[in-house]
Amino acid sequence: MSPPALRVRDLTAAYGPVPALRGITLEVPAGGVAAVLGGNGAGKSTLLRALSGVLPFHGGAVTGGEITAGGTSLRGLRPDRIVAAGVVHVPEGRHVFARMTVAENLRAGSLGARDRRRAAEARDRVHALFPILAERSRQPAGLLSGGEQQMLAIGRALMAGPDLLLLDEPSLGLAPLVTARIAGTITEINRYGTAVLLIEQNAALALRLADHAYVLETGAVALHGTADELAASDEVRRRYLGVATSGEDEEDLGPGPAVRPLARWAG
Amino acid sequence: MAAAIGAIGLNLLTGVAGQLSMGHAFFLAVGAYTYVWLAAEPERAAGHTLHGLGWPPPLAAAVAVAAAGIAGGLFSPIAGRLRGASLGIATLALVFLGQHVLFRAEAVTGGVNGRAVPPMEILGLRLADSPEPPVVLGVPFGGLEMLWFPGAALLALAAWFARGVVYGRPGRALTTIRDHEIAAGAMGVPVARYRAGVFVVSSVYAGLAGVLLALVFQRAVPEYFGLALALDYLAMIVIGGLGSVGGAAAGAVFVSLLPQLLTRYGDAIPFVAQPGEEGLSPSEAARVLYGAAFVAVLLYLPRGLRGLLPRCAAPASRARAVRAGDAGDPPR
Amino acid sequence: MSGEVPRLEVRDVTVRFAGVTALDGVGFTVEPGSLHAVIGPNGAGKSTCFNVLSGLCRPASGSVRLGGTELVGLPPHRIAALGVARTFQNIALSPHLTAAGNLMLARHRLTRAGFLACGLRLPSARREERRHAARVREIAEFTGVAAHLATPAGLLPYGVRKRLELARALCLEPAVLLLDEPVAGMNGGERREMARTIQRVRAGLGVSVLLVEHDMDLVARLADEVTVLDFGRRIAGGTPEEIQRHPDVVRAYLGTEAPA
Amino acid sequence: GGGESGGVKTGPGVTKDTITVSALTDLTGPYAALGKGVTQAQKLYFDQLNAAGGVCGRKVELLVRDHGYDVQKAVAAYSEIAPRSAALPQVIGSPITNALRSRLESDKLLTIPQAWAHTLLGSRYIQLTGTTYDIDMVNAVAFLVKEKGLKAGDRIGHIHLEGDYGQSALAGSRFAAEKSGLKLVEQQVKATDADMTAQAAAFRKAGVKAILVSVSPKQAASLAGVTAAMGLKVPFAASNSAFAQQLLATPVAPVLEREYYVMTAATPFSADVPGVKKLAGDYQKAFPGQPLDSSVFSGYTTAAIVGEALKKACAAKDLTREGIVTAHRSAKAFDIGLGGAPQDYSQWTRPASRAGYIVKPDKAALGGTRVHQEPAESDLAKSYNPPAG
Amino acid sequence: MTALAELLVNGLASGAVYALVALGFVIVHRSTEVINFAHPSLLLAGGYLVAVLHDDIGFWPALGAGVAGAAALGALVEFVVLRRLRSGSHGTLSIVTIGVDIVLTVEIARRIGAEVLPLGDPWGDRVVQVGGVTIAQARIAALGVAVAAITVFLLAFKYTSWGVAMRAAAEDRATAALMGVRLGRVSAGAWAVAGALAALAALFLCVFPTPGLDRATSFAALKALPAAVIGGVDSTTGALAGGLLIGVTEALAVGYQDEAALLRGGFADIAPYLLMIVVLLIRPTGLFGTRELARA
Ligand SMILES: Nc1ncnc2c1ncn2[C@@H]1O[C@H](COP(=O)(O)OP(=O)(O)OP(=O)(O)O)[C@@H](O)[C@H]1O
Ligand SMILES: Nc1ncnc2c1ncn2[C@@H]1O[C@H](COP(=O)(O)OP(=O)(O)OP(=O)(O)O)[C@@H](O)[C@H]1O
Ligand SMILES: [Mg+2]
Ligand SMILES: [Mg+2]
Repeated sequence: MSPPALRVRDLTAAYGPVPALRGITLEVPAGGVAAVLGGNGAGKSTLLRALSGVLPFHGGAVTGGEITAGGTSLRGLRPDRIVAAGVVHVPEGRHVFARMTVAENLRAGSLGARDRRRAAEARDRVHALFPILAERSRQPAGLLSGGEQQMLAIGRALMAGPDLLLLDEPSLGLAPLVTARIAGTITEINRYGTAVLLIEQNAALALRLADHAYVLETGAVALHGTADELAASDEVRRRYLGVATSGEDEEDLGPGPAVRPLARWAG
Repeated sequence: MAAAIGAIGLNLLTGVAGQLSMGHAFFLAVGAYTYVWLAAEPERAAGHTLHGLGWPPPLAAAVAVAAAGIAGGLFSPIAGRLRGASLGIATLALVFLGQHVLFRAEAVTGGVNGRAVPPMEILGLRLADSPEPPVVLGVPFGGLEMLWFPGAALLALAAWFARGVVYGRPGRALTTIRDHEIAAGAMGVPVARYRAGVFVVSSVYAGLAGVLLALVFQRAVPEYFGLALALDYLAMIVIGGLGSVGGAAAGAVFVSLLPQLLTRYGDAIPFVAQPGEEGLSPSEAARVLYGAAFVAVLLYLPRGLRGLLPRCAAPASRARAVRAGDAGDPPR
Repeated sequence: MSGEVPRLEVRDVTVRFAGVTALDGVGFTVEPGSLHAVIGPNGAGKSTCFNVLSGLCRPASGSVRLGGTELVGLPPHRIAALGVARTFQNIALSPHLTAAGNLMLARHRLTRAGFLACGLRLPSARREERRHAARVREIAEFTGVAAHLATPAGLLPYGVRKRLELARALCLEPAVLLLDEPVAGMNGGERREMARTIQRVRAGLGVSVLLVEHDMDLVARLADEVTVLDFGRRIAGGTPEEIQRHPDVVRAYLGTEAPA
Repeated sequence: GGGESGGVKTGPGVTKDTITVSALTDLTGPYAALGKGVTQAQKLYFDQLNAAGGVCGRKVELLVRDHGYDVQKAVAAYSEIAPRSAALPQVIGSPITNALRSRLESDKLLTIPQAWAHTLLGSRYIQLTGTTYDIDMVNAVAFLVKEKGLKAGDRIGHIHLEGDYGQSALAGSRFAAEKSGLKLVEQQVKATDADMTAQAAAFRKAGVKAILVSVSPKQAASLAGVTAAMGLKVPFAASNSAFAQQLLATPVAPVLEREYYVMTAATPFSADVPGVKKLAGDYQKAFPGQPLDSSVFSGYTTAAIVGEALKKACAAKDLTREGIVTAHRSAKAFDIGLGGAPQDYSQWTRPASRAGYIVKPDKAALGGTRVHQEPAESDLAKSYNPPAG
Repeated sequence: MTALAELLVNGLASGAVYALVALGFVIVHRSTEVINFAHPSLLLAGGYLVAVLHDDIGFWPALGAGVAGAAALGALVEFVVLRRLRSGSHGTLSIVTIGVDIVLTVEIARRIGAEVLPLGDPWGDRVVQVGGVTIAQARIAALGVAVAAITVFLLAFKYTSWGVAMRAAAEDRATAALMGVRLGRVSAGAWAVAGALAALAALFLCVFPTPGLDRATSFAALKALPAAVIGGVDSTTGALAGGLLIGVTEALAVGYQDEAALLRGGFADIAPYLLMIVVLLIRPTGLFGTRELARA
């Protein structure tokens, strides 16, 4: 059997003195899809930053543990070496190169590709996936709408032809139709052998796409199992799927935890 | 010290509001020369007549500071419109144009040679070198030394004022304009007005610094108020730490004192050739050390000298902006 | 107080950028105190519509009236002063200011202290600062960001920053609240939490809310009325139920996922 | 303070065994070349003086401070060294001298600036050596009229730097042009300008018959090169600061050797004057490989002026600052055997001399110039009185 | 009429040299968003190398060595200083270059000493006469080189991977790193190119009509700053346009200072800056600069 696409052991990381990851262990099987769920601030984005080596850009550092991808150790490598090893990360919040055109953004995506000859092919695939990017190819990326930028960010990552794709909230700000299309894309590239580590707030979607899932809480893995197991768990259903459990009224969302109501300001 | 005041003003503009100004030298000059012109008696020197109004020095100083503010105000149509680097470069033009005018306006500035600065007189006390200085504790206590006290008081006042601005309502507005102009507008901040406003405030600081500098140097020379000076001020705030009041003062001390110290003790730098020999002369060595110190400070203290002052660490002091914010650490 | 919230009327607004017509004769009305959702595919012009409302973008033609006041042509800060507050799709907080500082910024129009007053720390300025800090704290507690007040906004996780944006908009004491994808980047539980907060805002403050969101469940739960945009044009409008069944909307936006 | 030791009254800068004199020089700024030559020559002079027993049984020590041509730095350096100095045999830069003027006067320090703007005249404590720039230009116009056939009604160009140097030269050329009925075409340039094409084109357009040059050596070379290339063949008459030996290594050397005349009070090293020959030999021995140019001459003579003043003051048993100045001002026809016209130091509102050499660049000559005309005072210069500052 | 033509032509010719210098500023700014205050010292270094080598190895090899040497120096500065400043903001980096400039300038100026060093170029003081207008051959070469260099960079920035990587890194380092861009190499490359361009610019600054290289040559670099700005600091075409514009403005101001009283007294020196203010008022990002993109 081929080695897993990604194996993380006891990974710890911190922003300065503040720990952000406390001993994460997880695995993405070769050609598989794993999902990471977790609330705001759980450390999901930090995890991906640690994997792709950009944590130092955010003032953080990996402080312990091992990361191997397809047999090579990634820990301590520079981001460009990690990309060269076939691991590509789509950061949270788009980060398109606003002053470059859409076409140039895609081109930037293929800079780290190991096989540049296939760039044209990859571009055609991206254009087929998101026709708007072909239409707007000469427009500065910064002028695209939020969702269009998200499409560009994903398309840009696909240009590199990665072995392992790290996706941080790909559906952020995308219309339902497009979200569905992205789900399709993930399944498709997965079929051609690209493994995916998926962070997704749309837990229903994530659990549908993934084989395995991990739930992070304050920088540590709180739960893990197959996607189906987790989808069935009450805890996950309530907290991450947002499904109302018994006792809560579907219609008006119920009273929720006690919060002092806000009154108009008198001053 | 005078430099510190100027640096604080520039830091309000560049560090807090993100408006790069390379034209600070111009406003220093406006302050310095307005003071000289108002306070000096008319005289003849170096072949031409120098005008002067002979006002009492304190009044002249106050008006000079105001004049610098007005000059800043006149520039505000530009200051309000441009931002960041473009503004920096537009103000750069101000330096060159300003210098041109200074060189030409010989009747006021003394042209290339500059002109003497009338000493400050407060309550009959002359703050200038006199032939018979009173000696205190064995140190001749000239007027120049006495200038220290009002100077230090002004600096303290300027720093206190600046902190109030930075951590108060205008400071927040300026920071947001720097970080996200669009959001600032949408949150109700009149962006152009604030840009212009902070430009005026920083010009006032520069004007005050100009007056003090003139008093310290006892002579104002147009050549001095050039690009190098403007860059020095930028260096001060960057070395001190952008956006920090204390940092600006520290940076100012660093930038203005280091070359003097190095020149003075240049002979003591090891491995330096004596004049006439091949190799680095003391003054060259001093220059090199100065340049290297620049680089070294920024290499090892990425946040500037402010990084040395734990008390002023940015998040901590910023948090003080709102006392209500002492909710303790967020859960991580 | 809710009686004072004026009606917001958008009429025939057209916005063109080089080569793109982002809005094409769009019009709708937000009744006082109601929650009006704007939905549509990516690039349909929803955010552009918000930009027109908040004065960041000047339409080629059309009018926006808030009560008796025409908003088109006013600069953003004047519109904010009329009580129109917004959040941004791509978070637009000042990363170096603390969360508290970001919230205090939104009090700008409600406070007076200028350079002089703050520099000299006049008693009036300090009193004002204290009073408003208390209210900011109240709003922060209400929106669930109180724990983060002392942290520079740039260091907060995405979801918290989204909530901070909402809190900031509330700090403006708005009459009309424009929310651009407020629950993006939140998981199911957090979304419910956010939805609850929005409902409470309406109930407590009686403000009108204009909401852009791709989460149809949320829209269906919260909205009184929905306007659908596609390619800059208004293709449908009505109650959430009507919209979800509207064939054009299903085709252009919801896809097959929509309940049939 | 002051004191008395061994019957000699002393003042600041004079101790039992040393007399300190100071140089405010430019070793890192635009006039570094000048500063270096002057400073080394002064070192040479004082070393020789000390080797010969010093003054009043004391060694004379030269304290050097570099200001990089920055007035404010110079003022700071002055504040540091002034209390320790008995005289200033070197101050480079007329803006700097001007800036220090009132302090020099109140400190009563004998000062010899390495600048020759007439605006520096008029102070008992400041001694300009030789001719001033305006005198040079007056002599230059006289020379052009006499030898190069310029007539009333002709146009004559004057390219000058902004600042004291250029302004002073301009005062002379304006006076002389008016007296001679010439029409002056002025072009002002800035120290940082390097390419004189536009100025040359303007001169050609104006149809000038000769060009006066009061800019930096490099600018002068550019001008000479461009005018030659444009086919504008006219004589140049230059201020002493508008030529440097180093130019003879550049492609414009032939042009300079052909039609370039430099007005200077400094004796060229190729002149047949024994004192100068000895100085050349001594200097090359002390600083082998260093260029031998007018900065060396100027440095050495100015040091000598101070040296002589000290000796005289010693003889008068008064080494106070005032004593030194008085001693210096007693020289009516100063001449230490280094060529040139004798200098009158007894009055300070007029230049010490109105006669200067006219020299021509010459690659083969020691120091790069040879004498074209011995020092002579033109009639025009006699009738000229610089407005004292 | 010839007079005007001559002024224009000469203005364009000296503008070409400004353009070359400005291009150096622009390249570094475009690829790292740093205002490179060390450019003057790179310029001095490149010129110095050519000056000392041309006697021994001939002009063209010396020029090659000068360009290579200045490029290496640029890369070295990047490697030794700027790279260690990873976290630094663009502003900090710009200030650091001031320090670098001080150190380098002192050292090179010391080596140059009081000399005026000819560069031994093949053009000498030859001029071309076109219809009564005289132009130095060296200036024609400068114009050619400037246009060529600018075309090359324009194309390189737009169409090569290097250019794309450069711009990506300038805009967002972290994200560029995620694309596999080797940040160190990219910025070292930009500095090397800036160094090479500085050496070329030095060549044309020091050949006829100027007599040679001396320690003040670097001041001329300052004149190119308004050129870079007028054109737009991020535009290579702008550098050319700005340079030419400044050259012409200056030539006209000098040429007509006798006719118009306004132009007298060194007006030519500030004309570029006045022009710059006017341009900035009309177009805050310069003639060819990309407008600041902003959308909420
Ligand atoms: N640059 C930073 N410096 C310091 N602390 C940070 C930084 N970025 C994130 N953190 C902290 O690290 C913790 C984890 O943040 P992270 O962004 O990984 O969360 P997340 O799970 O991705 O949340 P979200 O779902 O909102 O995106 C948070 O407490 C956050 O405040
Ligand atoms: N400043 C601008 N210049 C040029 N085109 C723009 C500009 N702003 C928006 N556009 C274009 O207008 C269209 C509408 O953009 P808008 O941001 O309003 O979409 P949206 O409905 O908010 O989409 P999303 O759901 O993806 O956020 C998009 O195609 C976008 O590319
Ligand atoms: Mg995240
Ligand atoms: Mg949008």
